[in-house]
Amino acid sequence: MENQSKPTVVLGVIGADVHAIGNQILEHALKEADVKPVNIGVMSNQQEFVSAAVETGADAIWVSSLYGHGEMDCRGLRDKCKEAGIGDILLYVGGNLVIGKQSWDDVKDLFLDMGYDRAYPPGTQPETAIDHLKEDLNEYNLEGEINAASPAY
Amino acid sequence: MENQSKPTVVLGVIGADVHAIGNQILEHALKEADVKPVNIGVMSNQQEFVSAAVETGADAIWVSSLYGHGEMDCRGLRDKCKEAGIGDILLYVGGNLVIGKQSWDDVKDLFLDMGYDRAYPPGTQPETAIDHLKEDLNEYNLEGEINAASPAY
Amino acid sequence: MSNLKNKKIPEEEFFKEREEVLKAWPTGEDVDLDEAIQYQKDLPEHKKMSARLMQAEEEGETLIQPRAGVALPDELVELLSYLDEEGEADLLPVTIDSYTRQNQYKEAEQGIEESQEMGRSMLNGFPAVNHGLETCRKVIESLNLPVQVRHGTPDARLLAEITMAGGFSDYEGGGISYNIPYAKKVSLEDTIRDWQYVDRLIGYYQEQGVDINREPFGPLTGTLVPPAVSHVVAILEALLAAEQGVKYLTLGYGQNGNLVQDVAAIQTLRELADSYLTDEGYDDIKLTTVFHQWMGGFPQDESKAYAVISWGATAAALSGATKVIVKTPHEAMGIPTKEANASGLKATKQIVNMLKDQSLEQTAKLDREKDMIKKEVRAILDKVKELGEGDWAKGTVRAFEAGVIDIPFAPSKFNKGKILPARDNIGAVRYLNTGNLPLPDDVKAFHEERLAERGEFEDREATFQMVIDDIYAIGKGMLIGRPRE
Amino acid sequence: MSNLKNKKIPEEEFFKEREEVLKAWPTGEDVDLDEAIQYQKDLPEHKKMSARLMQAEEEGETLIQPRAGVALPDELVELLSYLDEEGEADLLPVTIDSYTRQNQYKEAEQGIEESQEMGRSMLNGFPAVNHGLETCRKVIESLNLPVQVRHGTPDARLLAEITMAGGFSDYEGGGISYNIPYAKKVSLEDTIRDWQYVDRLIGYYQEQGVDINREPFGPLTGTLVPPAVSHVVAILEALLAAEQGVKYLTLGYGQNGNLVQDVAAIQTLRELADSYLTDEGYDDIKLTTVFHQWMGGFPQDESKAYAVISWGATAAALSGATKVIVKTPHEAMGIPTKEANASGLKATKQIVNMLKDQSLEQTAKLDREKDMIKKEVRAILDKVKELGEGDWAKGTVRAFEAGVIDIPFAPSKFNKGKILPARDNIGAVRYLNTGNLPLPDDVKAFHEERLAERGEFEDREATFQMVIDDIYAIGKGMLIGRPRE
Repeated sequence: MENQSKPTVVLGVIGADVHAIGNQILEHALKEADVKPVNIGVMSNQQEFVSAAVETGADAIWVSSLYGHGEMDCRGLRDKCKEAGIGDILLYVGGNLVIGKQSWDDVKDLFLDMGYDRAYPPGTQPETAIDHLKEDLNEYNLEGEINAASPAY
Repeated sequence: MENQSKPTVVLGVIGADVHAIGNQILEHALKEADVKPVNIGVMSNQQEFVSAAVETGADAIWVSSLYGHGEMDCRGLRDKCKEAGIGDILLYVGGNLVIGKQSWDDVKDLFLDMGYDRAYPPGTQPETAIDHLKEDLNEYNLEGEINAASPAY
Repeated sequence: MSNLKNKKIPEEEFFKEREEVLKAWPTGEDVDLDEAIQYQKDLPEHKKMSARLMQAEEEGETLIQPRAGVALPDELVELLSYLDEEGEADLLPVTIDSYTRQNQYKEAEQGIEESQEMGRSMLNGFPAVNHGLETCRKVIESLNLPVQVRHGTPDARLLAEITMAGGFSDYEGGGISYNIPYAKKVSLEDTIRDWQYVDRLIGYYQEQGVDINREPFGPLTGTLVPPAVSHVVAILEALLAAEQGVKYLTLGYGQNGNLVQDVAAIQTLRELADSYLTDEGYDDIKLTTVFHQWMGGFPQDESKAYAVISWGATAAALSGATKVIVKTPHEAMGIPTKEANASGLKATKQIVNMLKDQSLEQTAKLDREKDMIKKEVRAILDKVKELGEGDWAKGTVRAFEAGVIDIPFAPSKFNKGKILPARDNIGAVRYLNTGNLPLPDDVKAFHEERLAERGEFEDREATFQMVIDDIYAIGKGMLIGRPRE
Repeated sequence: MSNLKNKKIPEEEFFKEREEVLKAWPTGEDVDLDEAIQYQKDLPEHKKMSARLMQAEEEGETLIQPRAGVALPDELVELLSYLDEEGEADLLPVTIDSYTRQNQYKEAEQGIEESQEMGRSMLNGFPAVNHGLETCRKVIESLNLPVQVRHGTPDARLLAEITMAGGFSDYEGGGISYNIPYAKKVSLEDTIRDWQYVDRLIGYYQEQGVDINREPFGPLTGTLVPPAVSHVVAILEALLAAEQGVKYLTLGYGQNGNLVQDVAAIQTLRELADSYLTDEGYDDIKLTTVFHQWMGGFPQDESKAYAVISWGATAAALSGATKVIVKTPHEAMGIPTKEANASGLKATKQIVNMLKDQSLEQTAKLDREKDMIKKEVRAILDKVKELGEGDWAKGTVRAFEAGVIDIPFAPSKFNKGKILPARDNIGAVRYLNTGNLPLPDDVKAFHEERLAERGEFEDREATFQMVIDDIYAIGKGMLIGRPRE
């Protein structure tokens, strides 16, 4: 079955955030890159991300946050994954993650410390994250595990 | 003779500087303020300022420099005034006095150290300098001399 | 369909509902309507939005207004005073945080606490409901300009009660414009009904002699929205508000980037709204317009962001909009510092001042653009009325169900999501897919021709990739998303 | 009147004069014309200004170019590379320092020394004559774009010899435009004659197959210059250059701020120049245009400066100019940092990109504006030819003597200085005093009416105070200098 071999990504916009356009483009870009998107859309809570990942046996969860509340909304997702038995799943996060102009290095560290594998600043092209996904999945397949906070870029 | 009582100001643009518009407006503003302008125009050298001041018995010399060479062009004018026997004359300078973005306080100190009584940043209204002139001349008349570097603003 | 209809809510029913509304959060109990009306009447003239807008309209000014809001009141006052004094803002906003917009007052409370602890705002706006009306009044009293509530709240009844009693003189939003782009699964019937309440409340203030301004949210999803689509929503919300007794209305439009289309949009918005309101018997409405600087993706580079801001200010001024909502050079980076916010305002002020006495001449191309917009709006609204059997509220719900109204890129499941916009060869927004919009054949043909022109120039078919290219284009320094080389 | 006439300098006479020119400063001796021609021929295509301009003209682009120059070559290369890479400049300048402009090579030498000692540029530009041609070539070879010499030199013969041999492919200036606004008491006969030499030199390169571009300096005194006044000078310098064999010409205009007038100015500049050149038998000239962003006083505030820059970029793009000369957000503070220079460029790039496919429609008001400019230019140039008894060079000198050509606010004593410009009620520049300009009565009446309209609106007479208010207006955030309140 051809579909079996495709990586699967659960994507959505977390919290009370309604930014819909980037989400739709990301879904399109994943399809184009032969990745299966499971799009849970805007205004999704952590439980919805985790449930969708469990149901679809996803390889990764991609969390978007565009409205500045990312710091509050994203905390604890890794723990929820562990509780659901998918503690090793790849977690990526991207967008306007915090309020005000902060150094991106600080913001990235903040999210890596929360247990995300990768964090992306605003303006990142979908292709960048897709490339990382394929890289990380290969690494995963080869090594059986992945260094969760490897700063690969 | 009514004109005798009017203060007289020699004004001009120093060096190889051809900025003519501010010079013309300054002349107009002086007239309006009942000050007699002796306008030696653009591209005037230090000797031309001093000679005009001696010839007209001027109370002040107003040097403009808009093109960035002010630092090189303005040095030594106080000495030239002393040599010509008008060492006490008021010397004001204003414009884009130096090249590049430097702190105005530094630039001001530089020109006060050169012996100018007052220095003005770009964008100063003619009225500001005219008010200072009247203030300085009163002080001069009352005290017989003036504190050359008094930072009155 | 429930018993939703476009009919003024009877006073008794309104007051009965009001009791429930005020119970939703403890601060609701502090609102005393009679006292609030007196408070509004006692506001000095220069803090009244309607008065300031009318004056601008008369003098042909384009006023400038930022977006801004933080979690705590002292910081809010500091921020807004700065935007007034340093930024030269003409009108002030208070942007409400996203938890309050979802009526998540507990999360908002947590955001307030964390903001206090962290010493910086952890919320993307001001949680006015949690703070309550006394704190709102302190804010209003500390400022010297009219202040508007800007948010994105599907059920904004309690927020309206508290902020109107708190001295705000303008309220943004509407049952369509604060639902479809701002919610995922809230029914349109519910939000239209809840916004009838908001309009009824403001209509009640109006009956007592308090001129509060209402502003439907013009830009909707903010990216490549065809003017007719947002005009339809603006006019419907104007009709719904007028029925509830609102008299002061500011209708909005979000910049698309082609100057002729943007000017045509503001002119037709005014002309069409005026015509529909008059035809429906609301003949004492004071209409003004608001132009939103480009709401889509911005360049990361601040200098380029200034250019996008300036181009927005230019289109606003040349269109003759009553006010312009201003972006900041930090737009691409998220919520701006106060300095960046003031910078956007100052650049905008310089442009609107320099262009105050200039306008775009009525030309054949401007006329054609206006003509298209008007035909589209009339075709859609005719169908809405037909679907509603004469009732605009019912018609709106049915029109969304049928895709007769359809907003591109909207998150709501009550939106059909079949239409797809793309730029033509001069950057005007056209329909790549008209979905179920009931557009006349000649209008459809016009849009097709415009897109064919671009396709030929670029030697490619118009596909979703073209739409994506257009969405990213301004952020990458272009207006039209030409194929990558 | 000397024996000045608009006639190609005979080759023998030119080479005789050349010997003298090269002796004016030791670096002149290094110039070998044949070797220089070969050097120019060997330049890669992407460093040739004429080729890049022709390409832009064909593709309807508006190219962007900064002003920039510092005393020392390494710093110059660093600065210009930065403006290329970070600022996204399409074309590069080397701005020459003011001592070199006055042929004060000793002072320039001192400036070089002081710059080396102080570790910062003490000169407002690059003293190319002192550095000599080898250093110029190193600069050109270190850069990746075509580079133009921009200066303000009444006698620019030696500078032209050195920089053309040094690999620059464009030379700004002219016998009128680099005298009247740039000198106090240099005779017009001398500068026209000296620039005939420059044009003859470039014409000589042209004869040998090297396409060097020439650009008369359009904005003149840069503040409130009526379009017809600068057009007359541009066209005369084009005619004088063409006679000496120049084939590539970029004619310029400095923004005044009213969009319709600015667009009319660029369009008429092209149309008129084309017509005069053809009529005089120069039918193989490649014409391009340059639009200068506002050259007058700028706001101190950087955000507002960005707005002025963006408005200039907008007018440049909508006018269809081939290139735009860019200001910086530090304009009011003097010579900018390289970062500020790049910022102005990036803002401009964003605007010209977003507006690339948009244009202003030909309207009645645009036509009227164009019609007035053409009538004025033709009336003045008719009189110039008459005064010169058919000779444009003689006519120019006599026209300045008679005030038939008259540039407002110019420092030269050879300029009459009788005309006075002021803005009308939409910000277009009109004549408050037409001095001795031989304008037709209907044109005069038009300008009078426009100013009367403003006077009535402001309830004051048009006086010099109005002119001063206009001069300061943009710096104070407005276009029109309305009476202070």
